[in-house]
Amino acid sequence: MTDLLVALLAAFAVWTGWRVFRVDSMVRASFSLMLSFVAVGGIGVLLSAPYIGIATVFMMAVEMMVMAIFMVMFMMNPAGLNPMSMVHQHRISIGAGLLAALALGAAVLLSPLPSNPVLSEADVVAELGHELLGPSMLIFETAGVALLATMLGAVILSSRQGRFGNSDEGSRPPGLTPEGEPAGRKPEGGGGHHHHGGHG
Amino acid sequence: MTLSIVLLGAAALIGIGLYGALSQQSFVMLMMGLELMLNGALLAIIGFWSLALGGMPEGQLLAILVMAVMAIEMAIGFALIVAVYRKRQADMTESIGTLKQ
Amino acid sequence: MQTLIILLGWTVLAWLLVRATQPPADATAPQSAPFLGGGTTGTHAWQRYHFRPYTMTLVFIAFEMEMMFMYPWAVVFVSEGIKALAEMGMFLAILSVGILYGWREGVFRWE
Amino acid sequence: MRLSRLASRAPAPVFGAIGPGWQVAVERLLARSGLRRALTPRDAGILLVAGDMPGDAAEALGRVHDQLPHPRATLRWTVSHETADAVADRIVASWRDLGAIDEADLLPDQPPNEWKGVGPHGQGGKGMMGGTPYGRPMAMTGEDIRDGLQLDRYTARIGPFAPMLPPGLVLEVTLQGDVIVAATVQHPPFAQPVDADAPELCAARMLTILGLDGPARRAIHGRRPGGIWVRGAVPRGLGGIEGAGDARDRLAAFLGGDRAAVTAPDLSELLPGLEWSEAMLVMASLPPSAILRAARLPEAA
Amino acid sequence: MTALLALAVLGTLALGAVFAVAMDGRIAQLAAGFARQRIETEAPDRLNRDLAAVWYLALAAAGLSVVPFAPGLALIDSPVGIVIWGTCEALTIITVFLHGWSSNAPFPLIGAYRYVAIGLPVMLPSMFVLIAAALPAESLSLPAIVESQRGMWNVIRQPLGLPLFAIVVLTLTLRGPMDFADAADIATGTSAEESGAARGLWEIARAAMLVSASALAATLFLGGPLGPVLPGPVWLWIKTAALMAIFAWLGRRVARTTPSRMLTILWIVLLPLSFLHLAMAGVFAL
Repeated sequence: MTDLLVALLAAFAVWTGWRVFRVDSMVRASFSLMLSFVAVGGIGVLLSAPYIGIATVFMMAVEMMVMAIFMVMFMMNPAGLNPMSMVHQHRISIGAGLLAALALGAAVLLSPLPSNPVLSEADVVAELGHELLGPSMLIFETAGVALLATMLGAVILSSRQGRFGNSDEGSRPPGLTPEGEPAGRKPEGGGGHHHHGGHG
Repeated sequence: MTLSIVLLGAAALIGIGLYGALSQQSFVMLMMGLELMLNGALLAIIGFWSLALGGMPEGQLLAILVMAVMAIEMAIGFALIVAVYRKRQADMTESIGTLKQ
Repeated sequence: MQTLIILLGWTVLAWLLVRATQPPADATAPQSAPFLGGGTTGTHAWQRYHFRPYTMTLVFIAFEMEMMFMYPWAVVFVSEGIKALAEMGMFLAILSVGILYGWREGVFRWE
Repeated sequence: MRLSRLASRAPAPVFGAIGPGWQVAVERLLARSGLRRALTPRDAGILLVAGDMPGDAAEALGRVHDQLPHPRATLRWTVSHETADAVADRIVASWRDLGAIDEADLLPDQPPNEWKGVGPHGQGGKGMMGGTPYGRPMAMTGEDIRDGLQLDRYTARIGPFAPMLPPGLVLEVTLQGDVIVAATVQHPPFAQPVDADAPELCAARMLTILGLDGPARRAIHGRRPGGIWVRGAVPRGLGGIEGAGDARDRLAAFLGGDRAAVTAPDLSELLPGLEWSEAMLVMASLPPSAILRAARLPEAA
Repeated sequence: MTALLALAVLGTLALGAVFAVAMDGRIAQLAAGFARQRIETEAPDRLNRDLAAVWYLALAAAGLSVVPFAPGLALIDSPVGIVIWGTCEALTIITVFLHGWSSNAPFPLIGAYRYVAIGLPVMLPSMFVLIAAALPAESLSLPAIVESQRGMWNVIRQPLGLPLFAIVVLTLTLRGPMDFADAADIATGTSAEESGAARGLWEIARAAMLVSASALAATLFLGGPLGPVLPGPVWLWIKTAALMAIFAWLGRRVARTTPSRMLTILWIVLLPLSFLHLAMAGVFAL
């Protein structure tokens, strides 16, 4: 029974993962990826990792929401009103993906897998807590520093005001073809920059 | 048996993720591929932890760290996309090549 | 297993309810036009939507990772005692620096 | 059967299309119990057309009419000696047997643009941005006035019957996200009688934007509106106008029963740079007469 | 037993939703809506337009499933109950976003994005409140949190918790000062293009979510099913109904500020407050 459910969820995860690259709408793509994570979280719950499983869904729901925002913000044709295809080196990629999947799959099937299942009565959340505060304390605090660095980096990279003025000074969009017309933009002459400054 | 199913699923996810990361022209879609690969890794970790390692707590910590890596990858990745878009008004990998002009 | 089946059950039940109560949607062309108080628009509303607090969302997903550590921490908090308080205090203090920096850079408003 | 009996007791949802000189009458009418002011025609069953509509508003009126779901009915309120009581009764009566009335569309059933799907699934225009998929082109990128990310600009003409704008006003706004980057007045608001500037009505308009429907109703009835954190919710310094303070000051004046004398600047200078929510708050904080004068400015000049 | 609990969840949700709609005086209005046409917009995302209400209802039911109806008796008796609830919160944001996105119309779109901007940071106080409630219980399971309140309710030893959680509840149920998705200045935002039965169903889902969130608040802060004389479920219903009334009253009375200002308030005022709340709860628990 558990095997069947795990297999179904794994198949769902793979199918939704595949849909990510097949749908036209960016919103659907991000939430398709989220469904893939939800299925993985479900497998976690089945395999007596309730905390990791549910927390995966929680974290990924939030992250995919942000993903959807950025997808819609920066992708041409975000809602998939026209057919969507922005791929390069397509054949090589399919080959590489297939090769990786097959090689890993073969390794799984051919190698003897150890069997040492987690005890069903173990309080895995408390174990994780003790691990965090005890032996892995340094990892935990290092993660804090890494996240701080991420926050600082994200703010510095994405905000406009730099030390040397606005970072978008004199920028021009590239064309879809080299030296082509700017993509996704009405052809217009010049168009000076307006700087009304910040707000608030 | 269960572990094999889980690991096969993980292998398929990593394969699809690799395809996406290599084939997509757009940064954002490329990141979807990376996330999918990490998803496969996460699935494998959960499987190993639960069925092969007897539930050692480090396994759970590793899963959390994978998620932290995803969060960091996303935050920095998107910040980079914003920065690149400001410069080039495009989010395609090709546009990075011409950034030096 | 039970958890998953219950959650799936609710979803199916909700779907059935929606199927049962919702007549098929239809509209003529003037009826389906987006409501603009009688006004018109040339383009689709779906667009590269300029979500203003985008930097906030990046700070948010980094900061939110702390939740992953805090739930297990909460379970062992009483048994680990003051050490737990100190370690989490340090962790949150580190992350708060990022928030303060973000505040100073003005990421918590519409850009 | 029982469901329909229950349904007929619901307050009649009315979308008001307000003509020249009828703003006060309609605002007071829709604050009555038994009637409910719908903020979108999708939520309404009755379209109330108050006053003589100028010819150039006919098409917009048709558009709003067609956006009501079936069954629907239009009521006209043009005779000024017909009392509000009589009109309210007429509305409730129509709402009761709406099923028997239902009206057909006024505008022809034509898509905004000729479009035939191309591509293997019939879903697309040309290329990724081209053509008019599903009858409309896609928005294109342009300059931004705040953070310099050149994302899509969405241009729409809003009005003359937008519930958050004064009746008659047609604004062509260009939005990036929800920030207004450009605004031009296409049609000034309809002239309204002096009592449209009455402080309780002005206060009610602001309270509605602040999400306080109950207090807004009480304000129209001339009672103390109540509500928590009302003034504090209006950001300080928003919509500041020389001699008339900011939006928060004006709300305080309305709530205190003072008529604010405001000389509003040109709307196409006032609105750009504001977020949509801020802009609507500022608009609600201006008495209708001030907006009318401001909207006429560019023509006078 | 499981079937009985499932019925209890369903019944609570249904009756509570009726109560919530009645408090707003909207029962007749809701009934009227179901008889009317459901309008399709131009080229909508049909799948998500239909599914948004499904998710919303399912999330309300899932959230209520982790709430214990009697001491030690919850439909989903998971060791990580509050994490499941937190996940429901996160998915609610996506649901409301999809509701606004799927219409392909400007006002719903603005409402959807506004809601995301507010909904995401609201998760932070929410998580701190949930974690603080777990501290004295030494467990993430809600039955254990109820047990830990036998001596003293959390509303007393964690006084900041309920006010902070009220903000979360108002956000999740699109009410009052946190109702950024359906505001009047965008002609009821994400619902602006919804008519007839679709509009009514969304209203019902909002009401169901209010039941679910209030029941959780009652469990976290008012001891859930604990109480003298009366049986556990009755106590839970009384407390839930009382909290629903309070939340609905707040939603009608408190003014809504602009979204950008609310965003700043959430990060600059409410986040430090929830830090303080957690620290106080931690010191108290030791």
